[in-house]
Amino acid sequence: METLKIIGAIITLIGSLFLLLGSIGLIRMPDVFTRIQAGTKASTLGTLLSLLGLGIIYFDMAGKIFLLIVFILITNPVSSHMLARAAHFIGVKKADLTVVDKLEEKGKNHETKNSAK
Amino acid sequence: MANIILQIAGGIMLLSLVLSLYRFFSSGTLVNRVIAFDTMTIISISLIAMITHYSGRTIYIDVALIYGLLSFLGVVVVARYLEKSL
Amino acid sequence: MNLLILITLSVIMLVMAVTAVVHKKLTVAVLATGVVSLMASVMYLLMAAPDVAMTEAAIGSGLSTIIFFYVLNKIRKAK
Amino acid sequence: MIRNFFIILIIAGLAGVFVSLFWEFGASDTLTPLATHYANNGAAEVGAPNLVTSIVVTYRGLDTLGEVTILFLVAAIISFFLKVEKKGQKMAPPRVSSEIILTASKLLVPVVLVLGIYVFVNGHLTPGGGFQGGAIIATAFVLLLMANPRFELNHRIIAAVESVSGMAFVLVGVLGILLAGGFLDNKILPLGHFGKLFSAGAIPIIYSLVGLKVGSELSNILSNFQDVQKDEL
Repeated sequence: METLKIIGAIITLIGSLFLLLGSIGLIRMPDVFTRIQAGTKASTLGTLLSLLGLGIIYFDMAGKIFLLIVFILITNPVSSHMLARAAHFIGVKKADLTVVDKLEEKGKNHETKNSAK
Repeated sequence: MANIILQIAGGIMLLSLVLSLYRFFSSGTLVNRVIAFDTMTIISISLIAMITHYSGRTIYIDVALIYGLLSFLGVVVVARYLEKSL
Repeated sequence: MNLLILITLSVIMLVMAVTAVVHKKLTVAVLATGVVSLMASVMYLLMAAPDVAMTEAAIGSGLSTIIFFYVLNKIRKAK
Repeated sequence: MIRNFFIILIIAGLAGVFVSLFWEFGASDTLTPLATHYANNGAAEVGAPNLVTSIVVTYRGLDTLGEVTILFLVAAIISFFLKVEKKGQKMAPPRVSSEIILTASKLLVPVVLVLGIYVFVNGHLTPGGGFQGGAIIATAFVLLLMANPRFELNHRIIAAVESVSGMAFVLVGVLGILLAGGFLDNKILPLGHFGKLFSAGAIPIIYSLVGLKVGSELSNILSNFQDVQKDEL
């Protein structure tokens, strides 16, 4: 029982380290899009791991924690996607290192199709 | 042993909350601030889960449930506001 | 541990509340109030008031931010 | 210069007042007699494990009625001031929503509604209650709006739900006067087993009615704000 608790606590610690990495990435990354990636991907993983560790420690709330993990897995990507899309549409500056921008290419193709009609 | 590790984890979460607060104030476009806001909501969900451990009342996880389901809507609304299609 | 969380969250709340009052852009002020209610919700939970924390999470951080942004959008259109 | 000086003086005075209040402050560990009564006898009298619920719904039920009435007034005044005049303007179509938010809204709206119903039906067992559940139900409507900004809620259904639940709330209260001890007394139904879902008398029914009323009022407010957005596009 005690070993199970320690395993859960270590998983929670790893999760909190991922949260820390996420917010360090938020500061260190060069432009908006990479910051969105760091801020939401890393912190989603961190939240999942820390909730998983708590679920191992407390078996009686494991069901609710499973539900919470499912909710977070559905909702967090949606918010980051909407934010990145909005940032792209209002023309936020990209970093110099950016190589490929599929959404812009797709938009250009779309516009040329519309003008051809 | 497990308690000490969990307290260290809570301290690290608080530290990351403060670090994302730094992003809120430096480099002042609105999108950056919204990213910081989003990260703070995600971190505070796991902070609420940690508080259920510290206070020892498992019933508090309901609040985290509601937070996990509703907190993303604020960010989605701001995104809609930014792309002018609210 | 609880005291550490309480102190950190209240410092963040104070900084955000001053930002909401002082800052010149309304959008930033609204986001700052959102952060204030986020932290307030966690603090209510620390003070053993889960009902109030739930209300703050659903109304303060969710609905009021949404309504503020609807109003800001309307103001932007009127300009 | 003199004006700034006065402002600084006023702020310093306020700071002095708050510092003196802060030094005087001490959290009292003893309960008042009324709070002692609630803490000792509340669970046995009302039959709800969540003591806050028993205070909000039965001991202080009139306050809840007043709060719901205030919310109703707010919704009515907002819909009065934000009245949209239909001029027959052609609205610009909004930007096409991405597939991800459409799928997410299809997936999440039933889940959010079920969570709201869970919160207000279990109000006597877990934290939460009518107001929280109503706010969550209104948030489901916001999610629909995010997927499709031109989505329209049927105002007649909202009005019907709102008025029926309000009437039923008052009716349950009056039944409390007729059958039990007083207005909004929950002992018109059997108390049941402590800690089960169908227990604590009429509290689940009252909280469901409050949740439906609050949810429809908040949805109405949001719907009015959305109508104004469409106006001048």
